[in-house]
Amino acid sequence: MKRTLPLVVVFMIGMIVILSEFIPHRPFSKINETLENWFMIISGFAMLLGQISLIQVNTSKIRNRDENWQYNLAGMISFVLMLFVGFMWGMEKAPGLAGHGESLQAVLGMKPFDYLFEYVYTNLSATMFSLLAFFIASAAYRAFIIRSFESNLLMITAVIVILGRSSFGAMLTGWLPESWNILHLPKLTDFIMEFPNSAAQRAIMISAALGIIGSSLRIILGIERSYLGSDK
Amino acid sequence: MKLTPLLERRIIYLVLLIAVTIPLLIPIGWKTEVSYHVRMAYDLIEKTPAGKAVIISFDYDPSTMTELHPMAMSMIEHAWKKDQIIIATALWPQGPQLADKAFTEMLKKFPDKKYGVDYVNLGYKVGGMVTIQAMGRSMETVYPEDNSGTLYQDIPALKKIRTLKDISWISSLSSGVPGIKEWVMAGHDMNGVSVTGGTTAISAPGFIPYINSQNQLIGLLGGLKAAAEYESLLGLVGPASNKMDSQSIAHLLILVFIAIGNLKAWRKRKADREKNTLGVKNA
Amino acid sequence: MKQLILIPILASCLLSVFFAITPEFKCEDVPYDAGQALALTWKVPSDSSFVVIQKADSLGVFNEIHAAIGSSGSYTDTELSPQQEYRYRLIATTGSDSLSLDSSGKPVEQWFYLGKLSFLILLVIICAAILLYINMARRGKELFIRRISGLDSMEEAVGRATEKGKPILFVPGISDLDDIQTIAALTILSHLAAKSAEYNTDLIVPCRYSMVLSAAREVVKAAYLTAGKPDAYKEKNIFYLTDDQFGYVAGIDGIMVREQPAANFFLGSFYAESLILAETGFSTGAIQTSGTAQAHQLPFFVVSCDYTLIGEELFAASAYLSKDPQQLGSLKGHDFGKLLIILLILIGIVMEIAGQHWFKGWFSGEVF
Amino acid sequence: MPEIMNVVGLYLGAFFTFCIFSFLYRDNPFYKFGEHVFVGLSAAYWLVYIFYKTLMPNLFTKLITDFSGNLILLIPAALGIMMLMRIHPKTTWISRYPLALVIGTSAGISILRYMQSDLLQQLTATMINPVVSGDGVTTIGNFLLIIGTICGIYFFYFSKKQEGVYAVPSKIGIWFLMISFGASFGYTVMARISLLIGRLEFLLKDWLHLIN
Repeated sequence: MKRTLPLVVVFMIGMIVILSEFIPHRPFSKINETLENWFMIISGFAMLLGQISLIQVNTSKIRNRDENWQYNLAGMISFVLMLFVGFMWGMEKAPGLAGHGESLQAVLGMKPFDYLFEYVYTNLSATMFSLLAFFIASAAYRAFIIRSFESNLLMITAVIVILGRSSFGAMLTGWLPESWNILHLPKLTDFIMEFPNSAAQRAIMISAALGIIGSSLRIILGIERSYLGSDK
Repeated sequence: MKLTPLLERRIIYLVLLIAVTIPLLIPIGWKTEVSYHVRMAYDLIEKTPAGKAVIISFDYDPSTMTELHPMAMSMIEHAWKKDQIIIATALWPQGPQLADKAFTEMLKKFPDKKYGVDYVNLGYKVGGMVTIQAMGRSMETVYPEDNSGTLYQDIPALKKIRTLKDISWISSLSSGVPGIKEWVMAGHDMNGVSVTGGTTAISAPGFIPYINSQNQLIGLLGGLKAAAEYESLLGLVGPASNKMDSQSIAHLLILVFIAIGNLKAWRKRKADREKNTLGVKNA
Repeated sequence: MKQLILIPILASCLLSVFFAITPEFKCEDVPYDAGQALALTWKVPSDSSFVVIQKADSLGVFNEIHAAIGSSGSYTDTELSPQQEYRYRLIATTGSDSLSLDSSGKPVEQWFYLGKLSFLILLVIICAAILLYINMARRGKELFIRRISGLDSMEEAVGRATEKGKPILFVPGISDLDDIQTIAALTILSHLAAKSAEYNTDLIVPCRYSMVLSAAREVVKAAYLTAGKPDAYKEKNIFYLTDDQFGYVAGIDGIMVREQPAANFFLGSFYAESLILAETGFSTGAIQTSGTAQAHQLPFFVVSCDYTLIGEELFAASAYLSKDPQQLGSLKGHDFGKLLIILLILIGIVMEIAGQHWFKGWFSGEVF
Repeated sequence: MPEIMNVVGLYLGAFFTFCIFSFLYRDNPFYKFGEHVFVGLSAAYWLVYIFYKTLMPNLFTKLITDFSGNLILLIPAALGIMMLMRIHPKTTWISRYPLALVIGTSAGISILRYMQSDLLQQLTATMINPVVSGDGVTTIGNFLLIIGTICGIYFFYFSKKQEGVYAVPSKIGIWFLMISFGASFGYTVMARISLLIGRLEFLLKDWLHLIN
């Protein structure tokens, strides 16, 4: 019972959402928008669950003096600090519990929350993202090896596109006569991107869409229900 | 000497880091082949007489600054060199700040340029195409005052500018909608002003059809590479050139890595084969 | 003399051209929609007319919304409120002449989007096929599904983790529960959890969103219960890290280098972080299985992981793993859909070559 | 004062940049520190952000300013609170209702969205007349596009063993997939390198003022 009723809810909601797509009349035309708004609110509340999990995991490590517990402590301090300044003085134009904190703003040049965001958070995030530059190089070194016909295709197109997108591509093939235009590396890159690449992307998109439609249908019909856990 | 995979990876990371850093510190000034579309844009600005008013529209936000900001700087430099009067507008809300930033940096090179005489920042206006159409009837009704609140009629640079038709060229630096397309349709098609522009490498192919016999769009700068080409036409090594040098070196380096990887794999295969044939003989 | 006769004829021709077209400005509701659009059409006498369309705002002041050149044209005003009266004015200027016409209309909400008929029919056919196959499977019909190589490795990966006494890491993507890829990943997680319960291997599941965390805990707990080892379930191994994309990745990277899992699973929706995860995982020497329907991230998984589930294989995985007839039936339904799409593409191409554009137009909702 | 704090901020930024970069060498105390600060800070950031940018405008402000006009918002608020019932094992079952609502909505919307944008739009985009007179290159490209799409879809056909004749289209499909993977990889290199350039620019320009 504890599982059947929620499954009925899933079915009803799913069907309403699908039907409302084809009915332009109110209230149906507004249903999807409303439900998406609700989703945001529910997940907003649910965020607390994650935070509780985070606090539990970290405090237990700190309490048990697990290996590396000092770092967990540093993490917890930054968590509490960010939360405190955020709710105390707000962010951007939104005031917090203690207003806008003008005196702090005079010192920092901005709200403390925004200060931490601007100088610590964005730098951490951008640096983590930029590790990709290194990883793309090491992945290319290791994986683009002549082996089978398929892996050769992968490697050759990658090399053509890498060349075609740099200054050298144009130089290398600049001497080709006009009639051989298509072999001009930048042109060839555009051709590959526009035709064979789009074809494969389309195939992936179409078949994945069928997979998604099927999975969604199974969920609505209650065939796929593992996310609800067991009855016991 | 045998390198462990871990050591190999570290070498790759280090070499890449050095290779990308050096051109930023010591500009190489690699000559890039200037593409036709960049030269078209350059010629448009080059051939406009001194004293004419032009518009640079800042239709982008900080997320695409790496690519578009160097273009803005080059175009300001070029127009100022030619003593043209720059009017900055923006169809994107964060555009005016970026315009200010670009002007402040360029003023270091051109200390005698004066606000209100040689350049003016009119700020952001919502509405895209409709706004541009309205500028075709009267600039002053759209922009009663500039970004800092000075009245239109009090700005000396705008004395002779009544409508968009008094502008010599428009350059839209755009990373999306509204942007180049709107300027082409309302600025060129309805008011007959020459329009050029710059965009990100990813969006560039979508605008190329406008470069046609009707001259809807006169040239186009697509991405960092085009920005570097423009700098080389101006005869300077600017931010885009340095970054493009880094880019090109990194691309080349990755190709070298691929080649070394293949060489290594080939030698290993050869060694394996020899071992195998040896094994057969012994048996 | 001849010329004298010609003059009146010519004049009458000109006049007829001029008067045959009475200026017209119509405002009509766009049919079969949510009542948010009005279609404006006009005809004016001269080809060189400059036409400006204005719309009255709440104070009755007319503002320009569209401009065009030519003797006729159309414009659709959208984002309107249903059942409300809107007034428009057309001003056409030809040389020094000008002409002004007014028109008004009310957008109406209908009960069916006719433009989505093709969408509905195709959806019904595909869903019906899936249901039909599920029904066939329930009645015990044998259904064949070919091997999916990425999945056969799962047992091997779990086995190796057990041998080494190291945990398994499962990353359910970086999307929330509103992405079906995440739910597909959780279904696979359920099978993996059953295996890890069987082999007594630890399973680590870091989550980016709280709701994914909740669902993942349910899934793993249920799997341990079914395997008869409820005590082996460790809730603290399924935890939340942060909602932040790169913060989440930084945390997972830390787990990979410190816990040294013997097998990594990256299944679900991934974006730019795919390569950061896969390369770090590779450097720790783990067996890696990945799967996503994000076409742009597949290359990075393909080059850095041992096995990759490409696109639809991710959704087929749960059916393949469970061998549940209902799931297999649904997979057959997808396959029917694929054949149908291939057929429609071929017919569409033939129709286009034959110049019959209505077929394509019907599917794109432009012709009905 | 703000100027000094600006400099302090830049030093903080540079320190954390190095913390993360140090991971490329190996896991080390600096990375561990950076990572934990990142996780803690960002978790709090998103909580505060969602509160001010989603919950306040979409729920609390509306309820406070016009309670009777927004009664319907009490439903998601109640569902949100039901979601929190997971905290206690005895009341966990209550949270299945909001979960069911969320998943039902996702499933319904996914069917529609993917049907529309990935299936129908890609389907009609492939219905083309491949022959473009006077443009051989585009014609060849169009043929490749059609063959690649069809063979690619067939690659995902699970109901048949891919042997003999049936293996041919799926083999061609794999070739297209491989070409596409190589192309996407190569195309991304530029964007990834520019991320690193952006970081180096921060270090060399904003922090050290070595370049201008």
